[in-house]
Amino acid sequence: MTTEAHVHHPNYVKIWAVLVLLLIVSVVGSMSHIRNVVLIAAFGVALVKAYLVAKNFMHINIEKRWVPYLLIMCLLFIAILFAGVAPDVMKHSGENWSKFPAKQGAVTSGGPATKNE
Amino acid sequence: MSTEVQHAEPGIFHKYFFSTDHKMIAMQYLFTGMAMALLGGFFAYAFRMQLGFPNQHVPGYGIVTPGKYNALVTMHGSVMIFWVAMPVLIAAFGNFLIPLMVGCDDMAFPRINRLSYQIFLLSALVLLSSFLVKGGPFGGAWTAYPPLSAVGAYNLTPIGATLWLLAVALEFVAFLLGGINFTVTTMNSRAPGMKMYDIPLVVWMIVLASIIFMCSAGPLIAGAVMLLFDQTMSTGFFDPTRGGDPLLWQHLFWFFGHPEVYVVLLPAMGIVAEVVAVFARKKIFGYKTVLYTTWAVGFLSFVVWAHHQFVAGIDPRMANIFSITTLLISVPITEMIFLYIATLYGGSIHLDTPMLWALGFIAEFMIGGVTGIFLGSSGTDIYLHDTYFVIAHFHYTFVPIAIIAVYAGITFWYPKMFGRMLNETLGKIHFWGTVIPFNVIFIPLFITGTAGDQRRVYSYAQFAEQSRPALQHLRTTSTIALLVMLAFQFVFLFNFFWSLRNGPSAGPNPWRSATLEWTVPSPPPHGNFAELPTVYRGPYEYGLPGLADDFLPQSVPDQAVGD
Amino acid sequence: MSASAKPIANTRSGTGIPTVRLITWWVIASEIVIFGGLLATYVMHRLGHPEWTEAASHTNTWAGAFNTFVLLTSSLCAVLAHQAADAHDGPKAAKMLRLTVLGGLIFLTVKGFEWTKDIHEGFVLSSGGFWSFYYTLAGLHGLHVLAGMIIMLIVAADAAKNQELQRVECIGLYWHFVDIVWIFLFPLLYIAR
Amino acid sequence: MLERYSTAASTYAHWIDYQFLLIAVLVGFWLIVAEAVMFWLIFKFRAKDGRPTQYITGEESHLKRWITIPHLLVILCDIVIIVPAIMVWYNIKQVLPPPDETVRVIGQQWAWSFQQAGADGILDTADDIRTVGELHVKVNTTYHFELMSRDVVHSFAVPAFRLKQDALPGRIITGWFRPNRVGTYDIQCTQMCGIGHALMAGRIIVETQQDHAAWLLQNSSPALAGQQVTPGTAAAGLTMAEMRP
Repeated sequence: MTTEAHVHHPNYVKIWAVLVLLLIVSVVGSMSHIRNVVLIAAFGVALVKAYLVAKNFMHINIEKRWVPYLLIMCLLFIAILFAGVAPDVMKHSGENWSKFPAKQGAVTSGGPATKNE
Repeated sequence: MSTEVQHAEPGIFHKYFFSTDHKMIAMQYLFTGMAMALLGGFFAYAFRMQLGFPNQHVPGYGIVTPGKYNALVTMHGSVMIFWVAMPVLIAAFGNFLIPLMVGCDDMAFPRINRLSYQIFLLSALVLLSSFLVKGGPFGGAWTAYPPLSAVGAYNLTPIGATLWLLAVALEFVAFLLGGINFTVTTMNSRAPGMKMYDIPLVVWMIVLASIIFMCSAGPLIAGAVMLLFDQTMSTGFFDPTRGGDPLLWQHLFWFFGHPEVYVVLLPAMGIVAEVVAVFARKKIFGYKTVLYTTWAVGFLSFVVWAHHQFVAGIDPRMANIFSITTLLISVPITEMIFLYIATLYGGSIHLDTPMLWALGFIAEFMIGGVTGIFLGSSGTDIYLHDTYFVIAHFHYTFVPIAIIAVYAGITFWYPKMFGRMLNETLGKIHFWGTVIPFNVIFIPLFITGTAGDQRRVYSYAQFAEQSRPALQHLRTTSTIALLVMLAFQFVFLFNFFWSLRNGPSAGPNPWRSATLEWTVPSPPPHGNFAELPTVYRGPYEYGLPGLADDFLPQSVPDQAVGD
Repeated sequence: MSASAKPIANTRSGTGIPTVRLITWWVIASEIVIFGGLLATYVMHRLGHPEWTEAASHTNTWAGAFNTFVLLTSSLCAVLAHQAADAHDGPKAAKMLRLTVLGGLIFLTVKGFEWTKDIHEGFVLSSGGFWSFYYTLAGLHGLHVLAGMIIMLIVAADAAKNQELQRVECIGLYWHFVDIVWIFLFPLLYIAR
Repeated sequence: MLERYSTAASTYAHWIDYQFLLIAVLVGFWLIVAEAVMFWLIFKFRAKDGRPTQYITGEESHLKRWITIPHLLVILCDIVIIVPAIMVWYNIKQVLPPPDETVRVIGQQWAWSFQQAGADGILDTADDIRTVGELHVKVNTTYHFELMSRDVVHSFAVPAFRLKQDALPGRIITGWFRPNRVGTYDIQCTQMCGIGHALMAGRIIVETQQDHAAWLLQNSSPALAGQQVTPGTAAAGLTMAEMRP
């Protein structure tokens, strides 16, 4: 009864093999201590893996259009949350405020606390 | 258990306690909500008495000590929002109306629906149990800012705080389950022929409210877990000395807390739309525009949260952004209200009780809306933040939402729910007896707020400027008005229960309304529709020219109309 | 929910998506914001506290990598179960689902050993920001794995009798989502240093 | 408008008061108009026998403009409100005028304590004056305050100054005020801070230059002038750690 887009199943084992390969890449990459390599190996690969799983295992590519949009909207809200919260929680000082004891130095009598722009 | 989903009448116990019938679950939510409302009203009575007549023995409660006062205001806020507004507006009306209005026999997942109520009931019991534990219920305000809420040594109610948190978390789970069910039912289970723009506004708005809740509650659920660990496992998520940050909770809370305002507002708006259309005998002015504004409000409600935190220590540069978004959200809301008013134009308005309530909602909510501008614009919020101006402002929104609109809904659908009419005279007495005192309660509080009365303070004795007699008179006035308002609620309760037996029988469609729920007998039988309807047109076809009757039900085929 | 006695509401499909799959998508959406909220807070703390890197270096990358492998494999089983269900081969679907559950079991066992080791080394929930997030994130994820396993066993029991085969796909969707969450937890908790 | 209810004793009090007045006038006007139109419609179109309902979808442009035009005007008013609102905010919370004096304000359950420079005019020296619940300031002097909390979230509010700022544990938040009227004014805590929240009152005493000088002399000992001591902020940090159960 559904719009059975599921008539064709790709070769899942092949996709699985690719995923495992990517996993190895990320682990090996993390061995190197060059920061950027580690980050790409870690998160770039994670994104690719997530994409592969979503596309091939969850068939999100042949699902109704609005479904991926819904999921992306949820991620967007999280991004908004991050953007709104990070300036306070992530930073240790901002306009006319600073955290201590993390930044004891910022406590000088007189004058606004150090700005970090 | 599965037997009652088949349309056979189940046994009494199953019928009233373990039913999966959406109408019964709606009733369970409605009566639980009403019971909690009485409780919340009693709390308000107790602490308003303390403010109106300081340090005197409150009849039926006793002396209100500082600790008790904090617990009372905290519980009043939590109960009224989480255990009254949401269960009644979303769960009760949603459960009762959605299957009937979209023309199917039940919710898509009746057992998930039942589970949702059972979890909700549990959450209510957990909250109430906090009154029995050592130290008493939580007293750290419904916003529960850490470290106060996180450290027992600070709030002196370690057990109460944890129970409060658990109760809120459970309540969220209940409404996630319920909301997902509403959404799925409306998306998938509509009657054949009911297109997107044939769905009644109240259904639209309850579903959108559920979706907003779903998207905003997540981070706070995560936050609740963190706070729970801070309370019980001595972690430091919100403890600055261990790398945490108290502001984090405030952000997570208000990222949910502000959309929450619209979660309860939208169903109220929907109810009012239905009532206004029926009693003005008018099509809603610009149905689609109302819908678009609703979507706009829904989205914008996610980008305004920090206007609750202007002076809470957030980076002042952020305040500007949130101040602008806050005034942005006033744009679609204004449009929506204007459209509702415009709906009256060219109608023939019957001022029955439901219509009085609906019009009362619009009139009062506008006051709540405009006073929000004072608080949304960062400059003035510096002074007004956490004063009684805020209290008056959001009561001018929440009372219209959770009291006035709910009464509009109950008086409007009572015949459908119970098959009998309410008493019109008592209804009108109750209306005026509620709305007039309501204004007398909160207009003085606007003034005390502008005079600098701060919130959540059991006595102003310590504050020379606040303990001026003039201000005390205002507080006393508002307390007395509250007593009057509470007294008139018993008129409603009497009317409600008396009419259950003695009201005149209603018949299927007493208000001559066009939506689907009025095509079935009142109260609707198990399974709702004898044969499931097909929909041919939008929900608000009133006053069509060249017809014998002045309304055209959604399920009447065009050839039967003969055009 | 057992196979018997569904309301008509449950059998309709206004969106063209069967009701069970529709609700699965909504559940996943609401889960995204829960995990997303927690992850977002973790990430901003991690960026704000470079000193946490030291704590993070105590986590065992190999255990994490092995668990990732296990989950990926179990996801494969889940999707093969879906394939079998589409071919109306209930017993095979049930077998695949039970293999998936086995994967989940291995995952949790490994976690168990990991955590016992951490705790023996004195790293508990309250020993610092990183560890609080480490246990909270992995714990929440673990709970989802557990829930998925239980539901999956119920679905498998039905599927073995060729009943409710459409649910096989849905529990699979959920499982893949949990897998994806772990795909991000692995680098966040184990690799990033 | 606000002066009628609460005295204005700082330089920026009247900025906020003007902003309040502006908003009050604009939204007041729209509120009255909207309510009037609504009640007029209710009266004009009350049910009458023999008068049929008009069938209006709301798509008709000649009717729709009665919504659109006022709505655009409302948006205009929004802009008229938001611009000065942000300016007021910017001048009070974002840019701080150079200080003449600096005081340290520390909130704790349930009292405000203050630390200000002694005769030597330097903070964190042995002759600092520490007071509890009472802050003495000079009139027409720009003060910076460094706000912090020892335990939970408090909020340092002086209605007469139109000053409000939450005090968070683990944060130092700097702000400013410039009293311009001699007198004694309330200090409130406007953030729920536990059982003693209502008792967390204080007073700001705005004195003339001479009075303040006299007060300064009798409260700080010149002998100790200039000797560095650990900053009061460290104390705040410490107590927080200690007070955890």
